[in-house]
Amino acid sequence: MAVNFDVNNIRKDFPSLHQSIYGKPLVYLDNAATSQKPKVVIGAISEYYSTINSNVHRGVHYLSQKATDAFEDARNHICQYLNARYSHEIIITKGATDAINLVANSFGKKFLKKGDEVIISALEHHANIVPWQMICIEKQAKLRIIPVNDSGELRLAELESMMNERTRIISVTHISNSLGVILPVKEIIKMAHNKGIPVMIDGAQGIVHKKVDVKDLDCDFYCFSSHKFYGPMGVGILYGKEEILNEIPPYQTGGEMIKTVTFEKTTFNDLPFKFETGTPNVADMIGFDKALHYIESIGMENIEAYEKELFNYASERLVTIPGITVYGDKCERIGVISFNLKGIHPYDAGTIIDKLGIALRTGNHCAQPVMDRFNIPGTLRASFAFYNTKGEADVLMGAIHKVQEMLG
Amino acid sequence: MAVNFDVNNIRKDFPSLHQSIYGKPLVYLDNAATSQKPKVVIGAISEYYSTINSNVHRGVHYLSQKATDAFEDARNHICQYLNARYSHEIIITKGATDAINLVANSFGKKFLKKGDEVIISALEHHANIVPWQMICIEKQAKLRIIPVNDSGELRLAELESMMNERTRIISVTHISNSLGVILPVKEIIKMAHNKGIPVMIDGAQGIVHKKVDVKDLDCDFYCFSSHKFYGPMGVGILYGKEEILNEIPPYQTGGEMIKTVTFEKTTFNDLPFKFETGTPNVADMIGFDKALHYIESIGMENIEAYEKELFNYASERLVTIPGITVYGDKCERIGVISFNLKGIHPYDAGTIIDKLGIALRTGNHCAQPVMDRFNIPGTLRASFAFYNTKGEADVLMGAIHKVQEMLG
Amino acid sequence: MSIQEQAQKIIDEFAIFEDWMDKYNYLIEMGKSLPVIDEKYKTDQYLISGCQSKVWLSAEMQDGVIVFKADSDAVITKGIVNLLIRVLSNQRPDDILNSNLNFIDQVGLKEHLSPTRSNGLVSMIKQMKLYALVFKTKMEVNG
Amino acid sequence: MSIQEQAQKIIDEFAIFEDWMDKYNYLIEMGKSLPVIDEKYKTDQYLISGCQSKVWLSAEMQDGVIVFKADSDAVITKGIVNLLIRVLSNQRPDDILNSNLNFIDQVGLKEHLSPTRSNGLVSMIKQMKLYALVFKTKMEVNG
Ligand SMILES: Cc1ncc(COP(=O)(O)O)c(C=O)c1O
Ligand SMILES: Cc1ncc(COP(=O)(O)O)c(C=O)c1O
Repeated sequence: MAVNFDVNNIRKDFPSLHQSIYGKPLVYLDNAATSQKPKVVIGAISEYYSTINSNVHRGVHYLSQKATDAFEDARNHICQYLNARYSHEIIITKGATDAINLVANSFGKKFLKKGDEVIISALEHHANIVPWQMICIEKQAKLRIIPVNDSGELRLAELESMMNERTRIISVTHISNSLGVILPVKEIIKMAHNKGIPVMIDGAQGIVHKKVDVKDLDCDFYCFSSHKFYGPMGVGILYGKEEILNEIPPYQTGGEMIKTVTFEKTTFNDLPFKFETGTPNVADMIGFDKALHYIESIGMENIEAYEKELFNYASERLVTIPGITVYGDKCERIGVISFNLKGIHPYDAGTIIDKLGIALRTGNHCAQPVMDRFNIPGTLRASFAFYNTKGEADVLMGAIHKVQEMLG
Repeated sequence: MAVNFDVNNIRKDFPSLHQSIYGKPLVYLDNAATSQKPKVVIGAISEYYSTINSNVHRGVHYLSQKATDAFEDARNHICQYLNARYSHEIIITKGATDAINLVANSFGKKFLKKGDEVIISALEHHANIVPWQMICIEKQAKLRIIPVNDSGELRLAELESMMNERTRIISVTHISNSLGVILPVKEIIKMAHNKGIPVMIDGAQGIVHKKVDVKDLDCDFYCFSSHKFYGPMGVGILYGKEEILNEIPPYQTGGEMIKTVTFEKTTFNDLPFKFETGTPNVADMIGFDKALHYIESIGMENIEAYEKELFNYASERLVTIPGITVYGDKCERIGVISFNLKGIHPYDAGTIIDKLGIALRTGNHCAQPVMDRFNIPGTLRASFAFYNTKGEADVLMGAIHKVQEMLG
Repeated sequence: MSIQEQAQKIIDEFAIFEDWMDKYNYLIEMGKSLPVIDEKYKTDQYLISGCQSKVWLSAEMQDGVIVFKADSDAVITKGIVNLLIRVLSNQRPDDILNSNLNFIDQVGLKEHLSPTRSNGLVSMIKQMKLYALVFKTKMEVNG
Repeated sequence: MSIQEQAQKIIDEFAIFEDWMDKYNYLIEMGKSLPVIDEKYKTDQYLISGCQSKVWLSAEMQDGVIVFKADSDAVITKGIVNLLIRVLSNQRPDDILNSNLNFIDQVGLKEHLSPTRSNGLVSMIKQMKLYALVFKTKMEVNG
C-alpha cells in the first residue's frame, strides 16, 4: 500500500460513496464517465453562491472584484498545476469536448487547406474524432488514423511514415477511455516536433491518472474536463502554447472576448479572454480549484501508486475468470478494465451487475471505431478511482460469477 | 404592493443578500449581470453531488438512470414553462452567448449566402452582435441595424423598409440589458413572418422580467442563461422550432450527438441531442429546474407586478435628482435604470457608490454601440430583482447625493 | 385473448417471484427459449437501433390482426421483447393503437422502457404502433 | 528624492485620514487640481485603454531621468495617476525598473491596481516600466 494513503479515510471525503443501491452498498466503477466529488468541492460551490456570487471582469463593485479574483486565482492554480508558463495559456471551456471543438475549429480555420492532413489515433473518443472529421470535410483535408495492433497498442512505426509535409496537426488521447491503454504521448510529440508538426493531447482520462507537466511533455495543446477529475460539471480546461493561441482566430464570440465593438468592426481582446466569451462559470471554477487543492493535499504520486496497485490487483484477478476477454491486456494500462464474457451480451451482463449495486458502464464508450476494430458490439467497462478498494474489486468478481451463472 | 408577495419573506430565501460590504448592508443592484440564488437551488446542487451524481444517457446503471431522468425532467419542465410543443425543442447550452453562437453558426452555414442580409437592432448586447458579424463576414452577407431614436426607442417603420427578399433572419433582444427598454418583439415577429423571415429573440433579460410563451410569441428561436434567472451558472437554454432545428446542421460535435461513427462517416443523432455534445452539466440543470419551481411557486404574475411597482418607485425618485440623465426614460422599461450624473465620470461615481455597500455596474454593459449612439463613455446601471426593496432604492438615492457632494 | 387479458396473465406469472433474481432468471429463460423471428428478417431493414442492444421487428396482417415477430441480440432485452409480442401480436390495429403497456411497470420492469435507456425497446413499441396505424389506414382505404 | 522617499511621503500624507471618505476626497482633490499632461498628448497614440476609464501617458528623457506626464478622464483614476507620477517621474530608468509600488497597498488603494480592474492603471504601470526599459537600452547602445 502506498505510504500516507489510507483509502478508508479518503472515502469519508466523498459523501456520494456511502449509499445503497437496490439495498446493496454502492460500488462505483464508472469513474471514466464521471468522478464523484469530495465534500470540499461541494461545499465551495454552496459557499460561493451564498457569499460572493457575481459576474466577473466587469463591475467596479466589491463582490464582482472578489469573484473575479477567485476566478483568476483558480486559473493561476491550474497554470501552476500543469506547469504552464503563463496563466493566459489556460483557457476555460465547458468541457473537453468544447475544448477540442475550439481547437479543431480555430486551428482548422487558420491552418487547414485543401489536401492537408490531420492525424488522430484509432483509440480516440468520439470527441477527438468527429470535430476533426467535420473540419476536414469543410476544408477538404484528409483525416488519417494511426492504427493499433491486435493487442490495442498504437503502431508508432506507421506514424513515422504517415507524417509528411501536408500534415498540419496530430491529435491523440493521453489514455484511452475505452481500454485504459496509455499512449506514448511524449514520444509522439517528439516525433511530430522533429517534423515541425504541433500536437494536441486529449487529456480527459490522462489528467486523472498521471501527473501532467505540459512543459515536460512539450505538447502544443492539452485539454480535459473538471468533472472527471473530482471537480464539478460544466468546466473544462484547454492549455495552449501562447504563440499558437495568438495565431489562431477566436472561436465563439460575444461579450468579454472583445476590445471594441462597432457595427462595422470588432477588435478582439488579449489572451485568455479572446477565447472566452459570455459569463464564465465562476462557481464551478471555484469548485474545480478546490478539487485541485484536494488532489494536491493527497499527492498525485500517492494517488498514482495506489491506483497502480489497485489496478494490478483487479486485473490479475479478473483474467482468471473463465471465458473472459480483457481488451488491451498486453498494453500498459491504468484506470479502465474493458472486458467481455464469452457468449454473454455486455448489455445483459450490465443489467445483472447493476442489480448487484455496482455502477459500471456497458456499450461502445463513445469509441465506436475501437469496438469495430475488435469486431464487438461493446464491452463491460469497470473504471477505478483512488477511492475504490480491493474489496470492491472482489465484489465485482463475485458479480461476474453471478452473471455467468445466470446467463452462461 | 402585489398580493401574496412579501419581499421580506422572499429575501430570507436568498442567503447571499444578508451580508455586509465595507461594514454596510449589501444592496445588490447588479442583477442584470447575474442574479442571486435561492437556497433551494444551492441545496439541489449539493444534494445532486452527494447522491445521484453520474454521467447521463449512457450507463445501464441505477445512478446514471436517475441522473438521466432528473436531467430530462428538467428539460421537460423548461418546455412546459416556455409552452413549447416538444421537449426536444429545448436545447441545453452553456449560456445565452453559447446559444446565439450556435444559431448564428448553424443557421448561417445552412441559409446565408453571399449578398444575403441579417437584421439586428441598435440595442443589442455584444453577444447578439459579434456572432452575426462574424458569420456575415464569413458568408459575405450584410449585417443591418434597426436604428433607435433619441429616446432609445426602436424605429419600427425603418424595419419595414429594411426587410427584403435577401433578409434571412432577424435577431433582436427582448429587453435591452443596457437601458432596460422593452422591445415590441411580438410586433417584430409578426412583421417578419409576413415576409417569411424567421426571428430569434435574445431573452437573457426578457425571461427574467416577463412570462414568456414561445407559442404565443411565435418566435423561431428564444434563448437565455440560467444564471440571470435565479439558477446556477454554466447552463443556458435555446428554444428552437422543431422544423428549423431539423433543417440546420449540428454545431459542436463529439459524443452523445452522434448515432454512428466510423473514420469514414458519421451520422448524427435526433433532436435535441444533435445539438448537445459532451457530458452535459447535469448538476446545474437540476439546480435550474429548482429555480424554475421557485419562480413558479411565487408566480411570475406576482413578480411582474411587484417589479413594476418597485421600478416605478425608483425611477420616479431618481429623475428628481438635479443633473441626472436617465437613458431611455421615454420608453417602456423594466429592471434596469441606466443613468449619468452631470460632470461626473461613471467610473468615479461607481467607485464611491461601491464604498457605500451598493453593488451596481458602470461601463458600457457589453453594449458599446448603445453608448456610441448616445455619445457617452458608459453609464451607471442599477438593475433590480424582485428581492430588492423600496428601501434599497432609497439607499441608492442617498448614495447618489453623496457622490454629487464629493465629485460635483 | 384480449390485450388486457394477456397482460394480466403475464402479471400473474411474475407474481410468484419473490426477488429480482428469480424474475430475471425467468426473463432470461423466455429470452433463450423462444426463437421469435426468421433469420431472413435479421437484416438492417428490420433493425431497430437501440445503440446497446439490437432489436429486429417484422409485422404482417393476417385476417384482421397483426402478427409481430421480433428478436434481440441481448437475451434480457429479448425476454422483454417476448412479453411485448405476447401482448400485442394477434391483435387488431385499433386495439394496439389504444393499448397501454402498464403491465411492464406492474411486473417491475419499468426501467427497461425508459426513453433514455438505449436498448431498443421504446423504439420497438413506437414501431409497433406505427405498423398498427399503417395497417389501419390501409384497411380504411381499401375497405 | 528617491522613489522610496517619495513613496514614504505619500504614505505619511494619507496617514492622517481617518476614514475612506476623507481619503477619497483627498484623491479627488489631487485628481482635480493637477493638470498633468499637455492637451496635445491626449490622442490615441498616448492612450492606454482601460475600458472604463482612459489614461494618457507620455514620457521624455531629461538629464538621465524620465519625466512622465499623464492624465485620465476619471478623477479618482487621475488622483492615483498623480501618486504614481509623483513617485516614478524624475527617476532613473534603472530605479524605475527595480521599483515596487507597495505604497499603493499601504495607503489602502490596492484594489485599484488589481489586474482585473479595468481602469487603465495596471497597464499604465506596465507602460512606464516599458518606457524605462526602452530608455535604458537606448542609453546603453548610445553610451
Ligand atoms: C441581453 C443579453 N444578451 C446576452 C447576454 C449574454 O449572456 P451570458 O453572458 O450569460 O452568455 C446578456 C448578459 O450578459 C444579456 O444581457
Ligand atoms: C478520452 C476522452 N476524451 C473526451 C471526452 C469528453 O469529455 P466531456 O464529455 O467531459 O466533454 C471523454 C469523456 O467522455 C474522454 O474519455
